[in-house]
Amino acid sequence: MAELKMAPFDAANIPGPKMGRVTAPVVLGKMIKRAKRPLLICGSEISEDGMIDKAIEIGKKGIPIVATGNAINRFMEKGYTDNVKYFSLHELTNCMRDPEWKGLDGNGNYDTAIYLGTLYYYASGLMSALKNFAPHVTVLSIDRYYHPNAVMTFGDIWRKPEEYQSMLDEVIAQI
Amino acid sequence: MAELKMAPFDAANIPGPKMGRVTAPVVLGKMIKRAKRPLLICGSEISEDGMIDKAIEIGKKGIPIVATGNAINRFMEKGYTDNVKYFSLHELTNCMRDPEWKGLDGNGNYDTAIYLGTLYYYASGLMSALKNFAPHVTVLSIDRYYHPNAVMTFGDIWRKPEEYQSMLDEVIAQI
Amino acid sequence: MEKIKAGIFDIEGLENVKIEIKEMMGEKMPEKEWAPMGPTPMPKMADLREWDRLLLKRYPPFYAPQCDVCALCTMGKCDLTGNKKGACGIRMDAMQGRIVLLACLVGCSAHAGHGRHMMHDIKHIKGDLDKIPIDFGPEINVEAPLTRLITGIKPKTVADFEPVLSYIEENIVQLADALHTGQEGSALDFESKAYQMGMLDSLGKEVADMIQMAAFKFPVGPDRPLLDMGMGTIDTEKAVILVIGHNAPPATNICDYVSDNGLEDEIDIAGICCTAIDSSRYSVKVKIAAALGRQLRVVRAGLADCIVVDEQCIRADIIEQAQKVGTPVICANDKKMHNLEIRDGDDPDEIVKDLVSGDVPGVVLLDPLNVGEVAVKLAQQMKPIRGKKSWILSDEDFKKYAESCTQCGNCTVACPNGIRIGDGHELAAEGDLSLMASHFDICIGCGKCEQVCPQNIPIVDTVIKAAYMKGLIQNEKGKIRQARGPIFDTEIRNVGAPLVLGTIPGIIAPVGCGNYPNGTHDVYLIAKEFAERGYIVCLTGCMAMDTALWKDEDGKTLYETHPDTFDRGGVINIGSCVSNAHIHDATIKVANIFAQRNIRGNYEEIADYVINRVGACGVSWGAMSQKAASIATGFQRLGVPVVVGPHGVKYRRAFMGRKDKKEDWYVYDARNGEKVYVGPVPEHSIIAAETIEECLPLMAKLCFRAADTPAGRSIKLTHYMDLNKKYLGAYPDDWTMFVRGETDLPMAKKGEFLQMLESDYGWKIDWKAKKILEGPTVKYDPSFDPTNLARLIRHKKE
Amino acid sequence: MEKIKAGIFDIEGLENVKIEIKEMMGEKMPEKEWAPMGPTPMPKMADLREWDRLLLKRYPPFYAPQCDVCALCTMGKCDLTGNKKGACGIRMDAMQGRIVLLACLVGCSAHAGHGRHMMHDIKHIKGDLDKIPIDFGPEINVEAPLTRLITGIKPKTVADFEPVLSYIEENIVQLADALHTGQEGSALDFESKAYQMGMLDSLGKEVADMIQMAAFKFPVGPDRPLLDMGMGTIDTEKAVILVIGHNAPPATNICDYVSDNGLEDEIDIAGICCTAIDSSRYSVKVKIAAALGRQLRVVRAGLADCIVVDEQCIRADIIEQAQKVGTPVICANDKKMHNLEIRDGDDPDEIVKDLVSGDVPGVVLLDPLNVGEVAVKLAQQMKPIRGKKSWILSDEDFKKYAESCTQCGNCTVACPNGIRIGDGHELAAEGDLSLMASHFDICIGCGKCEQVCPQNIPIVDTVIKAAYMKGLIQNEKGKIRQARGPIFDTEIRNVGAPLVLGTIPGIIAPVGCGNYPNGTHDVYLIAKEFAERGYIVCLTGCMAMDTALWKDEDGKTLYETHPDTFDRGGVINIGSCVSNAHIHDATIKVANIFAQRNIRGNYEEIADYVINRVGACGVSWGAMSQKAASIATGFQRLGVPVVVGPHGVKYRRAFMGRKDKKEDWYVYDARNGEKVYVGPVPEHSIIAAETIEECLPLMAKLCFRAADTPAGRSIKLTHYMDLNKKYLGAYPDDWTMFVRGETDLPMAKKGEFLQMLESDYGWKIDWKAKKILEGPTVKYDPSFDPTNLARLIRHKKE
Ligand code: SF4
Ligand code: SF4
Ligand code: SF4
Ligand code: SF4
Ligand code: SF4
Ligand code: SF4
Ligand code: SF4
Ligand code: SF4
Repeated sequence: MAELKMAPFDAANIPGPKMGRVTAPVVLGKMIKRAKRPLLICGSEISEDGMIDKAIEIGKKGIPIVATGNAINRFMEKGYTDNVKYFSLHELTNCMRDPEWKGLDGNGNYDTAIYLGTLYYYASGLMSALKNFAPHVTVLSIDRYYHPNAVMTFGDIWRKPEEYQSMLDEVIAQI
Repeated sequence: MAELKMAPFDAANIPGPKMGRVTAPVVLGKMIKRAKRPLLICGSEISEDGMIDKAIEIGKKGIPIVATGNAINRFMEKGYTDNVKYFSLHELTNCMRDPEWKGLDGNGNYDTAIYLGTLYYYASGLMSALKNFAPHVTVLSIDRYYHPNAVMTFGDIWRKPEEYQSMLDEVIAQI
Repeated sequence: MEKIKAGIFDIEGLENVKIEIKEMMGEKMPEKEWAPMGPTPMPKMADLREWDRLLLKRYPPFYAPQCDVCALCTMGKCDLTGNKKGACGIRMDAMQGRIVLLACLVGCSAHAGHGRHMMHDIKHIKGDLDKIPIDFGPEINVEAPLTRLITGIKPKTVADFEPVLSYIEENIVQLADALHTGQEGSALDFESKAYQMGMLDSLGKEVADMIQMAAFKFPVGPDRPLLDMGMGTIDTEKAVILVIGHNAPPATNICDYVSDNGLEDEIDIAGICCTAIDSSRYSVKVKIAAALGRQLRVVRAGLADCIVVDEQCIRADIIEQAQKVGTPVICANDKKMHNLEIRDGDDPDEIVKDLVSGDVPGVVLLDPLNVGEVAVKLAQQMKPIRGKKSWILSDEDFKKYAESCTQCGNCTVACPNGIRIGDGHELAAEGDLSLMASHFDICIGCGKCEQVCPQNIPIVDTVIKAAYMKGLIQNEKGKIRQARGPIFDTEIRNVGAPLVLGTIPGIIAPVGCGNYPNGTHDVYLIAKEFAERGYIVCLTGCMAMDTALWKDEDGKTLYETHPDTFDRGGVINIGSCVSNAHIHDATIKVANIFAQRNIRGNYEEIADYVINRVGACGVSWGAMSQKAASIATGFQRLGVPVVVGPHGVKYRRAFMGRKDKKEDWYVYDARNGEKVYVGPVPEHSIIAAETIEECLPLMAKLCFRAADTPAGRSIKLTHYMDLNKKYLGAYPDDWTMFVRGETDLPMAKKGEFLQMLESDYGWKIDWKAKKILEGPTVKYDPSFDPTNLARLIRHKKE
Repeated sequence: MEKIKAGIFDIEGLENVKIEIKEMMGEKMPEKEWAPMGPTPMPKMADLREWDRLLLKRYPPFYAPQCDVCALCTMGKCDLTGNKKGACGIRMDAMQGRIVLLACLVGCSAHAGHGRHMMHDIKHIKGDLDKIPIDFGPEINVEAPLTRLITGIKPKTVADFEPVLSYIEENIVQLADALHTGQEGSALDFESKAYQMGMLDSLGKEVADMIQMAAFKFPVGPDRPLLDMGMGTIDTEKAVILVIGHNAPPATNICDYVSDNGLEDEIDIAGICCTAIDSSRYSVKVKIAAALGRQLRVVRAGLADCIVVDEQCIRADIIEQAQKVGTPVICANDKKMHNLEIRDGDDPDEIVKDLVSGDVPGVVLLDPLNVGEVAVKLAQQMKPIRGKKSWILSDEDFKKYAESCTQCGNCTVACPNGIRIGDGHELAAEGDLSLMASHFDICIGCGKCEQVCPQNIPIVDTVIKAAYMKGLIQNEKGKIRQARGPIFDTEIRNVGAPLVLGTIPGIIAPVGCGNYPNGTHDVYLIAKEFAERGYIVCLTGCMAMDTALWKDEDGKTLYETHPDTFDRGGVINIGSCVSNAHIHDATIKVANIFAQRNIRGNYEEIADYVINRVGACGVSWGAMSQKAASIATGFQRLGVPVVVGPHGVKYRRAFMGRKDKKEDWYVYDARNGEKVYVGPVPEHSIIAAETIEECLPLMAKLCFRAADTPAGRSIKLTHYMDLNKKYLGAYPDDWTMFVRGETDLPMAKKGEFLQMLESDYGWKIDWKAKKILEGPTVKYDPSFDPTNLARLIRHKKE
């Protein structure tokens, strides 16, 4: 019945007039490619539905990764530690809202935050912080869920893991 | 940016997960035609954008009309009084939420409420009352505005009065 | 030994000690027995619940949710659409009751908090509170009806209100507790709690007004002088201090400083909202610049050289807005400090220097005694600096802005009233300012439009410019009565009979805020229409002020053409928002003085009296604030119906009766306990009207009461019929429900009405005797004694 | 003449009169000078603002809006997205502060309101409040640290807490006033007000617990007996009374009735939430059935023959849920009456009859003394009736439901934890109950899933069934210590030095609600991990209860393996939610007893002491309620950092520090006023952790303090490094920020760490002396005396 084009994963998570656009993987991939300072944020669900492998593929393309919650353990289990760092997502978001923040590498804040494998409600709240207070950061979600607080996001696809994985592949192909 | 298919006339009027479907005039017309006990609710903006004439056309097709606010004066000015009654919309909505209400004609409650020419925020609030507490009433809007609390509604068309009028004609053609 | 009563005392030989008799063990305070104590002194939230349930049965809550989800705890968000339950088990209906209680909490706390704050200020400024008598002259014996009614206390000095405030505070906190996740599950019990909060609100208002009246010696009673009102009355030749808010003490200090230093010719003090009204009770030199709806425009028109804000109903961005026109701000209240420095200890000249230099946009001064000097010196020094610039847009800038408008509509969808600013700009670009200027009064000056304009048009300024060009701002000058506060006991005695007989058809109370759907003219129309019909019109707050913005053909405002006596046709500026307690008080005094009911700790019986007998109806046409929610809810519990404007649906809850449900309209006859059908009177407890045409007849209808005499009913009916015809083009459908017999029919139209009863409604008429033989569903019996309270039945019929 | 002190007195010859010395003119109360009065007794909202601004500078508020619009007045709704302003001028950031203040208001009111309610109950049950001494035995001289600290009052009897409650209530109302539309415009000032509310909350909790401890003679101190805990301990052979909520008096009446009538063998009393904890302090016969997360499951498993609810954290649909399993409900508090009849005046047997017959689903009994008899008789009579039916789903029904599930996902998107119930049903339909049963602990029992299931599967029941089949419910039996309340002065004296020296690395306080992201095991893990490392673990509320649900290999809970002394490795059930005031108290007592600071009316100095010296860290892993918001905010103002679980972001505000901004981490050296960089200690004031692996090292980090001795720092660093390695696979990035010299390095790993410092961070090491030559940004000086307060500087350097 809803005239939302897409309902959020938490049914009640309707933040307001500005809600993320459901975006094709190719377009999201191009957005990431085009970003000057992208950051891939991998959360505590990263080991589900094959996301960790996709994250590593993205990392291998040179996009730095932040592993939040306990995700760093999953990367270490996979033996991938090249450009992955542990950081608390809450703290990271706090830093990102400051345009002057120096970034994890000291080279400045990020212009694009890409979310993958996060805890839904936790990530959604923190995306909201960026949406409302950090106009200098573009929030993209390639998670399994529709994220209304992202600017562009996948639709809800958590019930179709295979389809989701091929969407991620499409994203990666663009980077 | 919003992934709402349609933004409400009051930009901030995003009620929640259940929001009205933007519906083609033909479909709305058919819904009205199919209704067992329809009621056309004309509000205090009925004399704008030629709505009053369309309302009278609908009335002439046998759909009873309630004129709220000061709309009754507009009907009298037009000399149309056949099946139009004054009633307060607030009071009407209070009655309609009771399935046992006898209706304006004593023949029972209405199954379909159609809104036209209403004061936007006022009507929207009262549609919300029906949406949340009167499952026995289907709320349709053929007003100039997108009404998220209706089940089916026109999109926002207030800036294009001609287009809007021909949409109303399409509705009327179905009744 | 001497009888001890409650109060505060000194102890001999202990100079620095005061004692307060606080509590008597085992019995109620043996205060001099001015009246026997009623059943419910200082009621807690469950104590008046049976009364609430009677009301809620007749006027069950109607909810119009503004939002379908809840996010009040971390188990949410919860989708409650369709009356679903949240994770805590609460349903949508109870959630709406919870939000209503929350609004009432904030409103009630604003009044009580303001009262308490003033109590501290008064002690600081005036010294011992028990030395300040509560004595409003020989015409007022029942000095604090709500206090007597609710708490059982008869205050002698300001200090006696301390336990009243403590009672309010304790019970506000109890009710706030009930808002916690996992408490009340019933909408009806939430509403009973909201009623309690509304009642506490009314009491808090009474305390606040009584103590400021007593401490600052506000004049009381009718025949008050006429004062200047309107933006156009501000004298920009002088240095202008603009006071905004609700807490008068800092403003009184400004008045004192000006008069102590003989600066009347140099300084103009103008006020907005309740601080304006209350400080004009202190000094008639204070001009009432505007009510809420003009606030941003007064600021942005650049009229003030110094702004002093205290609390409530002030723009949250006041600093930013004042900065746009170079006006420094003094924040004189801890509730609103805007991250500015508290400068109470500092040298006034240093403070002024920092502000004049623009180093800081404002300061906080929490001691009201520090405000006068700083404000005056600041305004004096700012005037020459600010005066160099005109703050109204130049013709060129205005044209440039109007032309840059793309009619995108962003402003319109942001605007609470959906104003088509784009159309205004389009015409203005062609040189026609009339549409743009006409927006001036409809606009509530919220500023939402301009922040979403993609062309960065300062819309507030373009509207000001258009209005200015049409002379609307300069000519916004009217006369308002100085506020008079409480109604005299003698007045009550005089109107008691006419009110019951209907020669005065009712008390109309336009109160509250300026969020009108269609400008201030509606407000004027309400007051005018009812005053001319002989109702008593008692106004407070924004509606009292805005009524003075319109004039008749002779250029006179209603305050000039009508007396401010509490009598037929009176148009009374009762006072600020807290003063509307006096309207409650008037209805209570009718019961007390006219009908000789004991009011002490006797809330239920008096509310029962009011709802059955006192034809009063409130209207809050632009109800905006949480205070309006608590005020209205307080009226509801006392049995006074209220109409709100269409924005009022956003409060989410209404209490409407169902005239089609006969079973809802029975009351007891107190003589014998018989259940008697009285018809739907008053039909609603609170309802929103969509337009002024709907509002006026509705208000007349809501003045019907079960105990109306035929004379009274016939006059009320006359106005009801007449207002319907006048504003809605026809007699109402339901008028026969109010006809109990031919004597209820208006004399002048008896024939016409009898004819209608026969032909349209099938009643049987004896045309010779001009009597109704058959038809009415309501019976009238002259000695009928209506009550909703079983315990008031005198001789129970077997 | 005799010196008069504050308090309540009788007057000779006036038996029914009591007087209270309330106010002394011209000077502070000449109460027996137990300590000189500090600068801020009974602070109002502006009085501690400078302290707040210090905190807010280091830990500026971070906002994560849950909703981008506001609908708090009729000018709205307003779209605030992107930090836009509403019609009142408020920006999104200030609006978030406003919502935080609102949450704290509700939380604080719940505690203070509960305290006040109990005060009335205690007076009713026990008589004169001034006859009930505040005396917790010889080990406790500083009986009410928060009361002393905040109000300057040293309570002797329960009556002395009345002015404390009045102070709280007055100031809650002042703060509620500030929520009104058009007040505060600054997020920072809203947060300062929220701090004030949080401080009042801590005080209200202390009052509530002190008065119940005094009135009901709760035992105090360590070595408390072990009590039964868990759903499995309920003895359904007996008639079961389930008490839920926070207000113990009605439950104590049940205990009394049972013991007075020797019904211990017939009646089992089980409790949920704080009423459980508090009534088990009154009678060890009360079993603690569960914390919040199990509430709905205990009810729906049909374990209770009678449910008694009081206030807070109880399902709003308790009547409806209890009806499903035929359990009648007694509502024993006016905050939660569910539209039921108040039956206090009625014959208990009549009430029981009406309930047993099912004529009414429940009743209200507001007098706690009426509850015991009705509850017991009701349970006795209901048992045989209800006992005929099993309330757990039959195998067939369970199978039918599991098979009917279409895996549509509706339940999952409604579930706060996104639990894949569909997958559970799918497996269960195939006979594998393990997944379904595993949901039992993750699920918080909110019931949102089942109301959106298009197949109408009673999901709560299917989860219960699966858990039951796996024995999870029957075997949910553990041991919890009886709550011990306050910490002894002697204990403080003993741990003062070890806390500062670091042999006790910190105080860990798991407090609050059960909205865990991943079940109760996390909670157990926190307590276990820190207790085993020698931290003192003080638990309250749901976390205290849920910790007892898990056992070690020997089948022992942490309460069995650890002592409940306030000492290294202690695992202490402090008590219910109001009892967590004792955790504040412990930190204050460290300042007072160990460091000899005067605490009277001296909030700032003590908070400054705590934030610089007392290595305490709270954790509210399942923070759910508005009380958790106010509790945490109270800890914040006192300088105790808190970690919340991921749901905690829904509170919208966090206070995080920025370790990369060196300028934020300077404090004064009180000896000479020098500004000294101390590093980011404690780095955050409140922060949400995403997972338990993130939480544990973070908490260790938040125990660092500016005044750590090298011994203390090295031990704290050991745990920080070790927990990172253990839970996040590596040493943390930022550890060098906490190393001030080689003496800060853990002995055992000194070599390894020095090596890292050299190779990874480029520090210069003198390998012979094993000394750091160059590197640390923080200097350590053994006589360094850190403070944030300029006024505490003793000799200002020129
Ligand atoms: S208060 Fe109740 S409805 Fe609101 S978010 Fe919390 S659980 Fe959901
Ligand atoms: S938003 Fe600006 S450009 Fe658009 S219609 Fe309004 S005034 Fe014109
Ligand atoms: S300032 Fe006036 S025109 Fe602009 S949005 Fe507000 S009400 Fe509408
Ligand atoms: S009437 Fe309303 S808007 Fe006006 S001052 Fe009073 S509360 Fe504020
Ligand atoms: S309180 Fe302010 S932001 Fe909220 S609805 Fe009212 S005007 Fe808009
Ligand atoms: S909502 Fe019902 S049918 Fe759908 S997945 Fe959940 S349990 Fe199965
Ligand atoms: S009851 Fe359990 S499974 Fe169902 S929605 Fe709530 S938390 Fe999720
Ligand atoms: S810890 Fe939280 S959920 Fe548990 S009883 Fe206390 S406030 Fe309620």
